[in-house]
This record gives sequence, structure tokens and C-alpha cells, in this order.
Amino acid sequence: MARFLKSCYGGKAVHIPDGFLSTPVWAALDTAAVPAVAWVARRAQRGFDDRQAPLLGLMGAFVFAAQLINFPVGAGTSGHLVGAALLAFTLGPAAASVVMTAILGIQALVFQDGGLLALGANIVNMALVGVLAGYLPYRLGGAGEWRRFSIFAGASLSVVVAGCLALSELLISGVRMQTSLLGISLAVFLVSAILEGVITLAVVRSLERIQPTLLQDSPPHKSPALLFIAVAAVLLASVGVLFASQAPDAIEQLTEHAGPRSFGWLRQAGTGLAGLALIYGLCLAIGRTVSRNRSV
Amino acid sequence: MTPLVEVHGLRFRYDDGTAALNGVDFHLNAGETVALLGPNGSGKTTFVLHLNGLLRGQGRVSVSGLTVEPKNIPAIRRKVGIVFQDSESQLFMPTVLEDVAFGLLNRGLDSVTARGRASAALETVGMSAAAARAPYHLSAGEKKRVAIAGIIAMEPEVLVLDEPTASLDPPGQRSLAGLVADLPQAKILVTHDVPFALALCQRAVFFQAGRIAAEGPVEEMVCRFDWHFAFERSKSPR
Amino acid sequence: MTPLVEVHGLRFRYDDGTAALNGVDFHLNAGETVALLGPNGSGKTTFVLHLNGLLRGQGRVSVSGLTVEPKNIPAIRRKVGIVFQDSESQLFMPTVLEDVAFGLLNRGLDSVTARGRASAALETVGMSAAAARAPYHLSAGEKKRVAIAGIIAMEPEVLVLDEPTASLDPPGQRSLAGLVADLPQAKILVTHDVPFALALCQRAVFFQAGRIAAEGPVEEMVCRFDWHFAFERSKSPR
Amino acid sequence: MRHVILERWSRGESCVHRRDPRAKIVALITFLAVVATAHRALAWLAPGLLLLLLAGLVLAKLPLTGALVRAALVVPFTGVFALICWFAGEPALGLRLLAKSYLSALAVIWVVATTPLPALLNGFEMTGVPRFLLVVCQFLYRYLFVISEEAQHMSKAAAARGTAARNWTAPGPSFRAAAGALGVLFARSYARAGDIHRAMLARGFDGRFLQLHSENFRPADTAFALVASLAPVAVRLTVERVVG
Ligand SMILES: Nc1ncnc2c1ncn2[C@@H]1O[C@H](COP(=O)(O)OP(=O)(O)OP(=O)(O)O)[C@@H](O)[C@H]1O
Ligand SMILES: Nc1ncnc2c1ncn2[C@@H]1O[C@H](COP(=O)(O)OP(=O)(O)OP(=O)(O)O)[C@@H](O)[C@H]1O
Ligand SMILES: [Mg+2]
Ligand SMILES: [Mg+2]
Repeated sequence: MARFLKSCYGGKAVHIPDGFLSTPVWAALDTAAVPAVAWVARRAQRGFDDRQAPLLGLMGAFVFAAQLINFPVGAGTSGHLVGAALLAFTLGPAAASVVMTAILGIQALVFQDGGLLALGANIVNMALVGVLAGYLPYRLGGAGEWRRFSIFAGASLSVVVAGCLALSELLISGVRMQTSLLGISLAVFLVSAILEGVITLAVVRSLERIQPTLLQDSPPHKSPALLFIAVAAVLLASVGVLFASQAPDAIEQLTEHAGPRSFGWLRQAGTGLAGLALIYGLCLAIGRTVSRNRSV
Repeated sequence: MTPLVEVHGLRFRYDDGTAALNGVDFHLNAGETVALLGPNGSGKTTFVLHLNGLLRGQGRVSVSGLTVEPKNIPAIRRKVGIVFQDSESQLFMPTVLEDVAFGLLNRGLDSVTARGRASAALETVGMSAAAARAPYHLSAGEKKRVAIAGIIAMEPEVLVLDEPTASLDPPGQRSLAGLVADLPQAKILVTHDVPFALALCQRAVFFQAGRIAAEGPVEEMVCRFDWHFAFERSKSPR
Repeated sequence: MTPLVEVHGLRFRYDDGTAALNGVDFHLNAGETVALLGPNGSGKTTFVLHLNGLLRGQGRVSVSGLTVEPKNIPAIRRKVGIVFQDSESQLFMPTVLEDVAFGLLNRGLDSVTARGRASAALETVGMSAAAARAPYHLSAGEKKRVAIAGIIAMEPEVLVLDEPTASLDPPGQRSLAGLVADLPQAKILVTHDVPFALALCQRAVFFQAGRIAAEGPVEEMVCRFDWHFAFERSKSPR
Repeated sequence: MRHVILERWSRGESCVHRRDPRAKIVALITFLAVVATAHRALAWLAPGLLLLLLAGLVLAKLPLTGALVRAALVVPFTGVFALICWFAGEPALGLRLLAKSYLSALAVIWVVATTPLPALLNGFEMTGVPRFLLVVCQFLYRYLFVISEEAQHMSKAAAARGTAARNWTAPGPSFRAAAGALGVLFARSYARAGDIHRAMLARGFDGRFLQLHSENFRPADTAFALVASLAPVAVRLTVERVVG
């Protein structure tokens, strides 16, 4: 079952198609994504010049192409790179978000992988929160002996967080799922996450041998305690949101009168958005504190 | 004697509808060196990619008696070594030596033997000095040589070189010609470089619009299709 | 008459520390065609990228009296048209016609004029039929032709072609030679193709390790550096 | 690659192909919103909307079965959830998900198969998508083929040298080869971006992409946008009036 689920989730990334999310959920996430993407695009453009446009485009093409290279992981199975964290380690979080957004857009239009109205949701999950969650440990891990762990943790975290958010949004929208299935999904996410971590680590190490200048500098100081706390906090928060959005009584209300006149969705969407904001804020806040500490 | 490579009625159409091959019949005997000539876009590269199953069209392709079909592909890939038009995509390991030894290790050789044979192949192409360098930083000609080393180390029965002289300087072209002439295998050279083809090949095959339009000694093909660079300045030089 | 292009004591070092140019002095007169010869990695491409300010090294570069410096760069880019060694990176627009028109639109031409001139340029290189195709579906030689069309459509004062004949078929090489000979502009041809250089250039400049090692008529340079393909088969052909 | 077919369709000739991309985007978004917010009488609404889309496909001279099969790309993902809903005792919900996501995908295909992607992306500028992001998308799409081909060559080259013989027990060497190949591919993509930028500068690029086809929004486009976006709304209102 887990294997089946995995193959149907497209391996790792959950691209939500149209028709799955309830109106308030997709509308809210689209509304949230628009200014966020605008901000991120401005930020990615700044600091560099118009060189950025071809560079980010090519990096997007690279991520697509990377999925054609299979990583054998034993017992006849293979995985491939998702890439959000790798992009964050090499281009920085803002540019990585832009690249992921472009990828999601092309996937929705050309590959029927993820919906168009649901694009906001997919962008929030993968391009914004996923990238940030992946970059956070890299920033905190420093250049010392924790570097390898932080690369691994970042890549894994980006996959888990994106998966949990997507699933929560589906649950909030009224898709029913038994707790046991939820557990299996979570297990699938974890396996995929570990795979992503291992692959990203291997690619970063080969990149270090070929051309180390392509990687973002990680700060020389290291704070393993902060690193662990941050990883654990983000992980707990996203799993928490996932289970909270499955709260049975709310589901009941939603499915009974799923019309726009019902107010069940308000509570649901409220819970979900609050959880989302919590994770996003958490990542952002930890990032801010660290950079402030460093600049002093 | 059955030919080493035999192709019958090969047709291939790219996804976008371009009919790149329209019925190609071809054969290559052991020890022979054949030039593939023909205009840009006539299907030479496309043809060559069929020889070890990287593309699959309609028609029959067989290599030393094995038909190109999924179950034979690993064996066929061992028999046919292709140096791509773009040699860079062939080099993926962190150092030159590791890259050349890669295929040998996969074939199950122990690391001492593999290292020995890889070094010997590098010696052959004159790149021993670069063994510890990263392929990524080499010049175009050096990359081409390493790509060739990676293929000849595997000792394939058929060696295919797609535009090997492009962007090599003349001394590089000469030493490549020497290298190719000394290898005992059957060889297919896809090239627009007529002197190079004349120097190395007994026979030429001329592609036109996805078909083999003619076949014969290189000199004959070159004359027949007026296939060489001969330019008369229309204006008097200063 | 002051030369059209003048370069004095040009030095350049890549980010990774490779010293690619170590003091180059060069000049090009109006209407002249010069060949840049030299081994792989001797700095020819690097040199050429300085002529319109795509790379900035130490030393002085000027084009028809304008020094290459930030404020002159737009004007200089209009005067110097470069066809790059790698045509894939030069064709970045979604269709062939749009790609050829790219430079014209940037110069402020309206879209009707731009379309007309782009079509005419495609006609010149024999690629009119491909106008609506996507550049990534073309063969290597077809890409090169389109890249050349993109530059000649701009009618620059100085035309720089970096390895223009690589992967062109012989008729393509001839027609390129005819095309280049008929263009009135000053031209710089970077090439490993000696017959091509002999047919078109009055003068050759020989690069070695980031310096100009010698300069003179093409024939003289070719003899002096043994710079041609002459290969004697060591084994007798079958 | 499977998206090439869409590209070939998009270069076809029909009255839908000729319309301004912006008109089609407006129609598409209305259609998607109609589907996404529908909750009553879906059993009647879904066939109605499907008929509407089929009419659109015929009008655009697109191969019907081809388009219908392509839209089924969403089914594996949706199917899992439909099954989950089935097991959770909500078969109706499962069917609803299936119908909604299939209709939405088909609508997207209708637009993408009648508009070349570059033009479509330009059209999206009107919906407030940052121009920078759209240019990034253009480059992504243009070099997708090139880099994918390089990736395929690399893995084929690796396969040709022995990784094809599956190492069930020791994936080590092939894993390292894949990681090495990705590292090289990354570095090459990076370097190529620099080359492309140089080529753009050399042809006078100043940060703005100019259009060869000046898109004039003609009265026909306005009419098309109106009709195409009102149609699904009308279908839904009718169905809900009659059935509900
Ligand atoms: N990936 C592709 N997709 C679609 N069409 C292609 C593709 N690659 C090549 N073609 C087309 O197929 C035909 C044959 O191309 P091929 O690359 O085999 O030519 P070639 O003989 O190797 O030419 P060249 O001498 O320029 O290398 C050409 O018309 C080309 O435009
Ligand atoms: N992007 C780069 N980074 C670092 N070194 C480089 C880069 N590009 C070229 N080089 C080095 O600079 C030197 C000159 O390279 P250049 O490309 O100018 O040679 P070239 O004369 O054009 O050679 P070819 O005939 O092979 O095209 C070489 O040693 C090369 O390795
Ligand atoms: Mg070819
Ligand atoms: Mg060069």
C-alpha cells in the first residue's frame, strides 16, 4: 500500500490538482501566494542584474532534467531529486523560490501536474515554505562538522513539510482519510524525505569537488543546539498541523453541508491557515534571529 | 561472413513529427572503417544513436548477430562504443582517471586491474598527465580525448565517433587520426571533415534526407557529391 | 587612417585564476578579413569576447575610435557582431524567426521591418523553411546557420565568427565562405579550418598561450606552425 | 517527451488558435472557477461542462481522443484519493473529485493546445504575474529540452558503460555516478546560463524582451472571451435551476 501510494503521489512532491481544494482554501492560498511571489521575485532580481533571468530559467530546466537521472537505492528501487533544497543551497532562498514557482507553473500548464487554481497552494507548499524549511538547517548548521547533517536535514525537511502541508490542505477541504492511512502517508513522506536528503547530500558533495564556488556560503560559526531545535520545531509543527486538520468533528460539519453557506469551512480554513502561518513564521523568525546575531 | 553491424529498412520519426530516417540499409564488416557523410540534418546522428538502442525506430538493427531489442541492450552497449557529438555529456566522474575506470569497475574488474587499464587508455590518447584533473576544467579537445579513452578502455567491437574533429586544432586532428588508424576495431566515423575521412576510411556512405543515397570509396563519393571545400575568391584580395 | 579595431596590452584572468590573455596587441583595418589561428585553449575565444565588452580585462580596446568602457558599450555592441562558438546558447528564443529578429527589435526596429529583415537573413543562410520551427529541434549545422543569420541581420561594422565552419557540411562551408566574401564589412574569423582561412583571409594572427606569437599572410603562418591536416596512413588500407 | 505533442497541436490552425492568449486565459479561469465552486447537481453539471469542452476541442480542430487521453494524466493521483474516499464510505465524494479534476485538466489542455506556450506566458502578464517570473519560465521551457537531452545522454553514457546491468545488491557505484552526473549537469547549466546571457548582451539586450508579434486585442477576441466565459456560467445556472 505504501509503495502504491508513493507511486501515485508521483514519488515525492504532492502536486494538488484542481477540484480538490474547497473554494476558501484555494482562494486564500492564491491570495497569499500572489504578494509573496511578487516579493520573492523582486528580491531575487535585486542584487544581481538581468543575468538572473537566464540563470534561474536554466536552473529550473536543470531540476526538470535531474528527474530523468535515477538514483538506484538498492532492492530494485530508485529515486530522483526534487531539488528545492539543492536550489536553496546554491542560489539562496529567494531565487530558489522563484525557480520552484516557475517549475510549478510549467508543470501545471504543460504536464497536467497540479492544477491552475491550486497553483497558489502548490507554490506555498513547495516554493515558499518548502524552500525556506530546506534552507533553514543549512543556515544554522555552519561550515563545521554539522554541515553534512544540516544539508541532509534541510533536504529532508523540505520534502516532509511540503507533503504535510499539501495533505493538511486536502483534509481541510474535506477529503476524508482514516488515521491509519494518514500514518501510512506520513511514512511515505519520511522515506521520500530520507531519500531526498541522501541524494541532495551526494550531489552537493560532487558539486563541492567540481566547483565549490557554486554553493552558498554557510556561516563559519555553528550552533548544533539551535539546529536541532529548529529542525524538531518545524517537523513537529507540520505534523501537528496535519493531524489537527483531520479533527473528526470539523470533518463531519464540512461534509454534511459543504455549501458556501456553511461556516464549518471557516474554522477549518482558519486552523489550516494559522498552522501554515505558524510554520512560515517559525522559519522566517529563526532565520532572522540568526542573521541578526551574526551581523552584530 | 555475416557483417558485424546490419541495418535493414530503418525508419525513425522524432516526437515532433520530423521524419529523420526513411529506410536505411547499412552494413559494417569486422575491421572496416566507414565514413558517414551527408548534409546537415540528413540523419547521421539519428542513425548512429540507433546502433546501441539509444533511439528505437522501425526496422531491423543487429550487432554481431544480436538484434537491438530490450533484452539484448546491455550486451549490445558493451559491443558498440559511441563517442557523442557532444563529448561533455560523456564525462561525469570527478576525476579523469575515475571517469575512464568507471565502465571497467561496473563490468566487475577489481580496482587494480581497472586502474591499470584506464591508465593505459589515457596513455593511448596522450592524456596521462591529466589523470587526476577534473574533466569539467579541460579544454574542448582534451575532453574529446578523455571521452575516447573512456570508450576504448571498454574494448568495444565497434567504435562510433560522431564529428570527432570538430573544434580540435590541426595537431589534435592529426594525433586523433593516428590514434584511430592504430585501433584494430571496426569504426564508423561521422564527419564533415573530408581530408580526415579520406585519410582513414576505405568506404563512405552518403546520407541524404534520411536515406543512404550512395555508397562507395570515399574519393568517389566526394567527387560525385562535390563534397569538399573548394572556394574561389570572387573578389580579388587586397 | 586609424584602424577600426585597436587592442593594446590586453591581459585577462578568469575567476579561477587561469591567465587566458597575457598582453595582446592587435589591429584590424576597415574592410579587412583576418584569421585568428592557434591551439586549443590559447585564448582566441577569450580575446574575441573583449571586442564588445562581454569580458573586461586590463589594457586598451577600442572600436572605430570608441574605447570599450561602460558608457560606450551599447554603441560598440551595435558595431561588433559576434557569432559564438556554441550556437546552442545563442539561440534562446522560442522560434527561429523570433531569434533572428531579437537583435533587430532590441535596436528599436518596428516588428514589420524586423520580420522582413530577419526573413531575408534566413533566406541568405538557406534556412527560410525553418522559420517557424523551435531551435532545439534543429541539427547541429542547422543551428549554426541560424546563429549566423541572427548576426548578419544586424549588419554590424565588424563581424566576428568563432569557429563558423564547425559542424557545417561542405556545401554549407562553401556558401558560408561565399557569403562572408561578399559582405563588405571587416571580419575576424576564429578557426581551425585552414582551407577556409586560406580562402578568405588576407592576414593571419597566431595565438599561443594568451599571446600573439606571430602574424603574417595565412600561408606563411600555416607553414611556420605546421598548421594543417596532413596524415599518412601508417597501415596500408585494405 | 510527452509534452511535445501539445506543442505540435498548439501550432495548428483554427479560429481558437487565432484568438488572443489573454482572451483564452480569461475563459479558462472562469471555467476553472465554475468547476471549483460547483457543489450541487454535479451529476448533471459535469456532463454539461464536458460537452462544452468537447465543442471547444472540435472548434479548435484538436484530436478528441488524444486530448481526452492526455487529460487522464491526472487520474492516477486523483484515483488514489477517490479510492480513499470510497473506503471511507464516501463514494460520491470520490467521484466528485475525479470529475472536477478531470474537467479542469481538460480545460487547461484546451488552452495550452491552442496557444504556443511562449505566447501563453506573455498573456499571463495581464493576470499580474511578475514579468521577471514569466521570463524565467520562458528560459526554463526553452532549455528544458536541451538540458534534459544532456541528462539523458549522461545516464545513457553511464548505462553504456555498465550501470544497465542492475546491481541489486550494491548500488554504490551507480549511485555515485548519478550524483557525479548531476553535479556536472548543474555546473554546466550554470555555465551555459552565463554564455546565454553574453549572447543576449551581444545582440543589444537591455533587460526587456520585445515581441515580434504585436498582440492587438481585436473585437473578435473580446467577443470570444465573452462567449467562452459566459458559456460555462450559463450551463451551471441552467443545470442548477432545472435540477436543483
Ligand atoms: N531532438 C530532435 N527533435 C526533433 N527533430 C530533430 C531532433 N534532432 C534532430 N532532429 C531533426 O532530424 C533530422 C536529422 O537530424 P540529425 O541530427 O540526425 O542530422 P545530422 O545528419 O546529424 O546533421 P549534422 O551534420 O548537422 O549533425 C533533422 O531534420 C533535424 O532537424
Ligand atoms: N569560463 C572559464 N573559466 C576558467 N577558465 C577558462 C574559462 N573559459 C576558458 N578558460 C581557459 O582559458 C584559456 C583560453 O580559453 P579560450 O576558450 O579562449 O581558448 P580558445 O583559443 O578559444 O580554444 P579553442 O580553440 O579550444 O576554442 C584556456 O586555458 C581555458 O581552459
Ligand atoms: Mg549530427
Ligand atoms: Mg574558442
